[in-house]
Amino acid sequence: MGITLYVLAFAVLLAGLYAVVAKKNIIKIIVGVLILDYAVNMMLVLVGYRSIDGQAGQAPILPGGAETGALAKSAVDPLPQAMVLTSIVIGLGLTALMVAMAIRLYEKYGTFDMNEIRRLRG
Amino acid sequence: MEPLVPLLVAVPLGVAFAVVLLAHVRGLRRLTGLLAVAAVVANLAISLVLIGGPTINTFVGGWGDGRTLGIQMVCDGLAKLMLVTINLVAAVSIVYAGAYMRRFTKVWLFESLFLLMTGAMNGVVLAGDLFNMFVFLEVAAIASYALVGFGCEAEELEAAFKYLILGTVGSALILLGITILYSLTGNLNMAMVSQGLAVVGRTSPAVLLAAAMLLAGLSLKAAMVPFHAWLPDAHPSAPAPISAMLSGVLIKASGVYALARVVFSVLGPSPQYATVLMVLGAASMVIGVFLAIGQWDFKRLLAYHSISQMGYVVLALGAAAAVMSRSDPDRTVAGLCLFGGLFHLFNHAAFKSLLFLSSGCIEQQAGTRLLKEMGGLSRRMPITSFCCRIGALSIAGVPPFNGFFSKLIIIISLFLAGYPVLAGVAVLVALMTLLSFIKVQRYALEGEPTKTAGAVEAPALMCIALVVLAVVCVAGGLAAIPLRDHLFAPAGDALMNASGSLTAGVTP
Amino acid sequence: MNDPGMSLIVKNTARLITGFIAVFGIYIALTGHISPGGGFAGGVILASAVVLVVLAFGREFAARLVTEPQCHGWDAAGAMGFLVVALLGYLVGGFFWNFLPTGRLGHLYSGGMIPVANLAILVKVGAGLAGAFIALALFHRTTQRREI
Amino acid sequence: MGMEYLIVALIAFMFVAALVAVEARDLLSSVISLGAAGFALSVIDLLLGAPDLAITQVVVEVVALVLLVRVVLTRTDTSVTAPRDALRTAAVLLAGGVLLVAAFVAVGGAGTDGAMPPFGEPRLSDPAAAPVEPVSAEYLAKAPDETGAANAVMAILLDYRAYDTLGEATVIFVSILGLYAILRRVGRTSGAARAGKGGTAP
Repeated sequence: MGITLYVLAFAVLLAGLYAVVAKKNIIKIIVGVLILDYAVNMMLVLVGYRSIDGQAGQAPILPGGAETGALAKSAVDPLPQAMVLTSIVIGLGLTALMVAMAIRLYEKYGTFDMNEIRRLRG
Repeated sequence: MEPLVPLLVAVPLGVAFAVVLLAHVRGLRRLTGLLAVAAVVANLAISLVLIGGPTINTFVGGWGDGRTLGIQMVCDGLAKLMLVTINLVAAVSIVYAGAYMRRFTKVWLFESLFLLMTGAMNGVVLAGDLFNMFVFLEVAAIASYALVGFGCEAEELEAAFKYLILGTVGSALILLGITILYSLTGNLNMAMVSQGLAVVGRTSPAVLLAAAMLLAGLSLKAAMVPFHAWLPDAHPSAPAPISAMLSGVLIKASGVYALARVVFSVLGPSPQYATVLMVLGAASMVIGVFLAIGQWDFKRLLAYHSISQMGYVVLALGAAAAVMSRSDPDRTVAGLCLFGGLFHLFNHAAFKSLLFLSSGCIEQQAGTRLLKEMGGLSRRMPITSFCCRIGALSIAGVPPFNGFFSKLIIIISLFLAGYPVLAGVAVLVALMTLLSFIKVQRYALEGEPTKTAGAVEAPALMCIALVVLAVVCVAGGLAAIPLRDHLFAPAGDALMNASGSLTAGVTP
Repeated sequence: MNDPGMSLIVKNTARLITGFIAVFGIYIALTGHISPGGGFAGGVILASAVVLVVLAFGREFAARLVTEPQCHGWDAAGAMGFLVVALLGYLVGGFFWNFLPTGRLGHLYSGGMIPVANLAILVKVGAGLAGAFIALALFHRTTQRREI
Repeated sequence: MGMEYLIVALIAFMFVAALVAVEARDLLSSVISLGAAGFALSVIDLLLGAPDLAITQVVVEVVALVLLVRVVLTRTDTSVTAPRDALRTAAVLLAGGVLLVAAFVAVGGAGTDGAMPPFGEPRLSDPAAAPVEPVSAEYLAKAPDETGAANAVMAILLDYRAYDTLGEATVIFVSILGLYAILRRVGRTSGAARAGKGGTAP
């Protein structure tokens, strides 16, 4: 079962990679980058998940009244979650920057199509 | 000296925030430039002071003492070398920008982004933690995406967008690699991950997958062939001081340095990774120079040479890794490979930023970037031409300039490491580089002035920046031995005894 | 260019809920250390309140509430605040030293510098994203020409 | 066990939504499918014990969608007409196949040495058997006492690894500053508007 999860996550990653490399439309490329981001974030969350004797792991937040060491026995791994939070923020920042560039490019060229936007030689 | 280390990151970041605040206060707006220069110069001073000191390991927030809960900052020999390189080029570029950037609007945005990029590169170099390194890689990369498009002309935006997309794919791959390594070892600290990998098996399938992701992602950042497509567009499109920063230090700090750290300190030098590095390096070296030779756009030509010269560095690092991964490693040869590679890395930072800055002078004063439209500049712009010539001689590997020595050492060490064919290729590439720069001399500096008859010498600030770098180029060649003893040998040792220098201060 | 915003229904709804959204964002940020959420999520929610105002009432109306330079200022101030928290720790013991008392677990006043840092991030992210959205909204094509 | 099937279904849904987003003929459907994938991800986060992420993912998703939809809606050229480059597609598919096989091998021998630990059993589950002591075990055990925060994720984010969060705050600052820089209507002052651009690539 675990294999299916990880491999599916890689498949999502590939869908994003495919869009970035093969698509010519700026919006599609941005969509591809975001899918890539989702896939990596999902991998991190999957890697951090923990089930305890078949029971689902709890969120790493200490419930009121519990003793302070209780999390160690029941909670999922908090470190990947902290990493994903950072990664989501990076993704949002990049989205804003990509959208700004897309608007500017559209203004300059009147199209989202990278085939027509080809001033520079590769 | 330990308290100085966090300042290398905190000062540029803090001043970058302050620049944005000051830019909105009437009357203080003029201070932003001075503040930016002060911050970078302070950084340069700190990194020079650190050279003399011991290796420093600190845990941010004090979460160290026997545990690795916090983020480790490592200031070992390699980090010190990179800090000096980064902050030297940054200081020169920001001074140069004081005159050059007058043509642009809202310069405070440039200053703030520049500081953030510099601070983030310092952060990358000081990181002893994989995820922390990734975060600072991202800060530096995003700042550079915006700076490439700073002119807001169509071509610049296009180059910036391409650069952004490829850079982001690289980052995603890097993060995925870090994810797999975390899953395998349950740690993010480089030293701890390395220890964990030793137990898991350094070449087990999952580690190989993670390594493939990391190497691909970091090669994208370092613009190694076949991942180089963005560089020849992005570097020439940026304003000249940024071109100098990108080619001079960014591809090194976030590409080559990170590659070296990951391969030597985290994954451990094994034959597979050494081969990958050597193939990438040799391919970049050869293909980069072939692509460069046909260029007539000065900045584009320089950008292709960056790929080629970085190829030398990565090839030397790969050879060192190969020697280290043998059953009975010859540490002298490995050390020589590392010395050659790191020396060339430093030299390339000096002469490539010098060349990019002088191309900016020419572009501004003569109004063209095409070599065929230049000509006779040595009479019109004597200082710029003189410095440009020193840079060209250095990159072409003419004695007694610094580029000659580092290339010579790389070639000798390749011979000693048992790769005579690669050494021969390196000699050929050096000759091609020389040819390519003879072309630059012939068309840009010599001959009769054509379209550039009205050109005059660049403003004083820009000339000062050029002269400083030219002095570094000459001094780098003349003082190779003392530099090796104080700068490069400790850096090479840091890579060879990677786990040693990273874990000092940690008792797991 | 005049931007009248959306219909009356949208405007009235927005008038009703914008305040709640903003307060919810601040709440999420302030209780980040004892429940899910945190400064970043709170900041994005706060910014989305501004987004709602811009979309519903048009950018001219929004410009009277908050301008782009103000956003720059608060953005930088928030980032600076976070760095100052780190540097205060630097003066006491080390970079990012958590120098405030940890307080009583599970109460609002706990976690030392964590709520303070959350607050700084709330300001930073809220103002930053709001400013970014306003800048994007104000950027409309004045010159549509094809240069090819 | 039931939850794992649910998560498989959700990731499969994400995959389909991603494919639709990539292949859709018009950009609005593409962006909306992307939104669907993002919301599926936040449900996955919630199921996997990450409510912090679920909240953040949802709010970020909303803002990102608003941005993208605005871009797509206010521009006239919203359909995709460019033909696909067959060679690149083939290369991506090939690389993708290799990657999937590699992923399968890397996680496939679950439980054996040198493979990723199986799903649901990170190194943290059995610190004694881990190659080196996993940091998270200590975070979970000590975070409430050492930092005073009941939420271990926030304790890591803003105390143990607050330096990362400085980087994170800087990322968002940088990208918004970059956005302002990109959106400047005039990049160069009028006198020097194209002074430096006399020679573009031939």
